[in-house]
Amino acid sequence: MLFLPAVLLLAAGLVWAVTELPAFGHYSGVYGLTLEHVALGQRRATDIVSPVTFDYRGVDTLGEEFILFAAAVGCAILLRSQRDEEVTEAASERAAARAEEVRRPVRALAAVLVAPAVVLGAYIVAHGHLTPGGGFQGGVILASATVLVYAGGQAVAFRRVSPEPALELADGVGAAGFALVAIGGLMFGLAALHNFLPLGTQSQLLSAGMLPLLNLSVGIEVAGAVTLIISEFVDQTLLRSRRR
Amino acid sequence: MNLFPFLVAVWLAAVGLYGVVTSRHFVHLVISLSVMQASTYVLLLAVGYRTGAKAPVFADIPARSRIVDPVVQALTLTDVVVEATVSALLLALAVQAHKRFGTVDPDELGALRG
Amino acid sequence: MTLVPLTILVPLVAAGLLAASRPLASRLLADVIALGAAVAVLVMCAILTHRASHGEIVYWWGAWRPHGGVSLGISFAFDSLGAGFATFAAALMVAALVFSWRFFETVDHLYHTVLLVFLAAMVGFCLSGDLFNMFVFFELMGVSAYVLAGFLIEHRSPLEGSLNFAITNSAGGVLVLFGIGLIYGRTGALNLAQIGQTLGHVHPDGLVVAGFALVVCGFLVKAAAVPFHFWLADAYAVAPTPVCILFAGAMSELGLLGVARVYWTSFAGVFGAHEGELRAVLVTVGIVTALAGALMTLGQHHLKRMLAFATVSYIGLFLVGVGLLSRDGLGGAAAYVVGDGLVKASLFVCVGILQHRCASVDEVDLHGRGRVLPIAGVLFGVGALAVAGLPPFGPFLGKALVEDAALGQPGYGWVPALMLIAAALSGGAILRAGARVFLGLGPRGEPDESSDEAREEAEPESEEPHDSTPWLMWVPALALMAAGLAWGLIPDLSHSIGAAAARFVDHAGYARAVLDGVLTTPGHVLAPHGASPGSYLYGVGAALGAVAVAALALIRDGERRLGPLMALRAPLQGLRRLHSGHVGDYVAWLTAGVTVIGGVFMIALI
Amino acid sequence: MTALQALALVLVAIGGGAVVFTRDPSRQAVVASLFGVLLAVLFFLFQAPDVALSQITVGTVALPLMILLALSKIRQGEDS
Repeated sequence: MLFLPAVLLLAAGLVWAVTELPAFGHYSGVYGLTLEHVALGQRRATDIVSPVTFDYRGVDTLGEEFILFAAAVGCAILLRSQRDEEVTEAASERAAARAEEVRRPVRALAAVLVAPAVVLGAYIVAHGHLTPGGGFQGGVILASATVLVYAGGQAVAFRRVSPEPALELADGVGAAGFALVAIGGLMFGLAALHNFLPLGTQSQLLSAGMLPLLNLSVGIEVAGAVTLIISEFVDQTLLRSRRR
Repeated sequence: MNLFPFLVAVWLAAVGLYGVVTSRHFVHLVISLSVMQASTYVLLLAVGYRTGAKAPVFADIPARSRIVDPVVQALTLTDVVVEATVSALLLALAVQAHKRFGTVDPDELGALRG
Repeated sequence: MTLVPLTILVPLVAAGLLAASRPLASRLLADVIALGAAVAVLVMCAILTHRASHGEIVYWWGAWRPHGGVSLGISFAFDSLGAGFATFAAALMVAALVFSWRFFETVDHLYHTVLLVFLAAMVGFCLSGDLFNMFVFFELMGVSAYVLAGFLIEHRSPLEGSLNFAITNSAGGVLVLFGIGLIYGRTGALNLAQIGQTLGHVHPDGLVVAGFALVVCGFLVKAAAVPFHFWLADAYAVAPTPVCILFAGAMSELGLLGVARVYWTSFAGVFGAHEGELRAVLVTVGIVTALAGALMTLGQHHLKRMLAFATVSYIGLFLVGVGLLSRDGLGGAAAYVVGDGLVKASLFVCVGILQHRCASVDEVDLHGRGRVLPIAGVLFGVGALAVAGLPPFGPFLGKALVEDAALGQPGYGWVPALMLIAAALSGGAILRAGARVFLGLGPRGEPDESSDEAREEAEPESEEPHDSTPWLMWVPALALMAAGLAWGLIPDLSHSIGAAAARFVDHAGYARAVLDGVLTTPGHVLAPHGASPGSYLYGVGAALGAVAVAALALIRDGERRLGPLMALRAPLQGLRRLHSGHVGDYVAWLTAGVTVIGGVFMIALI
Repeated sequence: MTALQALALVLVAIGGGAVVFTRDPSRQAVVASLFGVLLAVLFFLFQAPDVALSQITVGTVALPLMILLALSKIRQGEDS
């Protein structure tokens, strides 16, 4: 009863505020307009969003990667199995039974899709500075490749292709990799996150300086983190509390 | 009509907030929160849009083309990640809540305060 | 200069490598790496704080200096206040890590990993000079804090506390981001100095006011000002005690730093003509927070929950200092945050030691059982009097400077009296708990009907009571208390903090330093030299008041166990009912708070 | 604003409401996934392919998957 008038008033205030924004389609902010003119020449990356994300505003992305990192570690902490739980044989059997339920064509389809998903993910990571997509999007697609194994009904096999220490390793090394590239600039006597690699030729796979390197470390981190999060959830479906 | 995208953003924020406050199921609450967060995507991208401008990718357009603001896109990318990670954490907590106490209703879980 | 980025990169790299270290899994390795990184951050921040006293250090990531007055990249701007706060956060982190060493018996490297990420987020938030980047570190701080709050997941309360914390603060994050979207739409800038310059000194309109109100309210959610404070007690009461040191000492206060930073760098120009109205709103919110928090402190028997509400109360007092929108108010708040934070951290450590020894944190349950820990008892008593404002210790100095600033502001002479009441109530509650636990004073048994709930919350973190307390747990307790007491005795501290605050509020100087790279040499600052004589009276008064409150609360008075404090009972019951533990209610209050504060801003500023 | 953009905005607005007012969580997961697709389409029309790609991978694949896994765990608990 308190809330409805409050949210209506809040919405009214926001509507008042947005009426004073520049009309839709008439963006004229100096930030974007300056970048429109200088970014391509300065970074030689054809996808302008990529240098903005990783270079001009690289610290944002550094923070973002560690948000994902902390969340993955957090899910591992919050969902870790407790003393009174274990993967019981019954649960494993149920998972196996479930695998039988998933029809053969579906399993075959999932298995067939794994390889293309890996290739697509790797492609998107590698072309982050050239075309839309990048380390993050590619990383999620790579993670979905391992998830396809689960979709094929192989919950137990899923655990086998994604062992927790390896995922933590990818998550940690990828995230630390981004920070280390940032430190790399300092090693060369430049500012942190300053580009220290040759810019190369525009539109080449190895161009735009350190952007491919940053995309790669983000790709590794995201693939590890997302798989870690999902595998923790999968684990939960296998766990049974001994108390029940 | 020039206001419409911004009004959609306000609507998403308000309706998401309504969902969060009235929710009786933690999973529902998390999804409502993600609707609330979606309002900021719409707001940011609408703010940076220029009529007739191209996407900020020079792979297939001439180097002197007018492009939409790349900054808001970078901000929205970060925002999407933030939303996904917070949702993952909240879902993990909801799973634990159900496992420990057999409830996903904020009312029942909150009942121990006085 | 290379030190600047390393303050956040070192803990982040250490965190990444720690997470990858499971094959080497060793508790010792994790403790050593985490402690090493935290000490490194502490040293670097201390060096930078010292250097910043000669003028802001502006650092552009990737060397993207502004291009014709347009900032392309992200700047970190070190002023002594921001850098000093980062140093303080790092110092608390070191203390928390030392305390964790023996406090937890079973904890793996992931705990240290999250702590390091949390440290980097706090430091980054202190230093960032970019509005969106502040939001990123705000969220990073949030995500790692949710995990830390829910760390003891096996128990019921951490789960609930962490959920309420995460949901409320995420809603706060959406507010901040919506505000950023509005401000970006108007100014086309994200750099704080550039936003300030673009907004200029024109008359504010609905968009500017709404954007400011949303960002401020979002930060106030983190700071836990009333009515955004509900999540705080739930989360702090359940977080592991070492983490509480960081939460209560630094995290909430960072929300206030965010408010001050955004106001002075971006909005001081455009709201310059309406400073009076803004001041009235912020000081009122601060006083209400201080009094509500103090009343709630009095009603708690769960020691950590009690200290959590005390934190809310002190946040209100800091907000009064920040909200005065003056150099002296801000400087006073800064001095207050550090002094109070150190003493409060020591109190949390004492509770942790009690918990380690007696496996309980409930005041009633522990009645007299604290006698085995006389040192903790002394610390607790001294700490309670110090946070109430007993001269000449650290918290007194800060509180006195805030009071002097309020008295110097025409029309705010009533503020110190209310601050005295708030400090006496919360200090008295802590003193009462100390007397009951360590001296066995007061009635044994149930002081009021709420204790069942308190007991239910008081689930042990380390299940077994221990026979002795490792010396490694005493070190942070004693060191933090000594530092907190000595903070008020540092010669001419008030003057150097005043000078730092003068630079912080120098709107134009900040913009020149960031956008043009021109450092204005600080002129002679007429900052206060120590607390005024009158404030000693207030300090002694508050300490005596605390003793009186504690004594009254302990007197058994027939059926009316709260004794003469019965008068407070009705408002207390009403307040307690509002703290329902239901997250939907919390978010509803948040909505109402934003609407009211935003609405008042709209009416007052346009 | 083009007609397509207007249409996408209307659909997103309706979709957001539908997500919130679908009270049954497993049906809501499906609706939320559709809402994610609508948002991605809107982002394409706002000339933001990078964001659209992110939104597709996160909003329509990763997040709904997590929701379904969480729900299946919760339902499993309710069965026994």
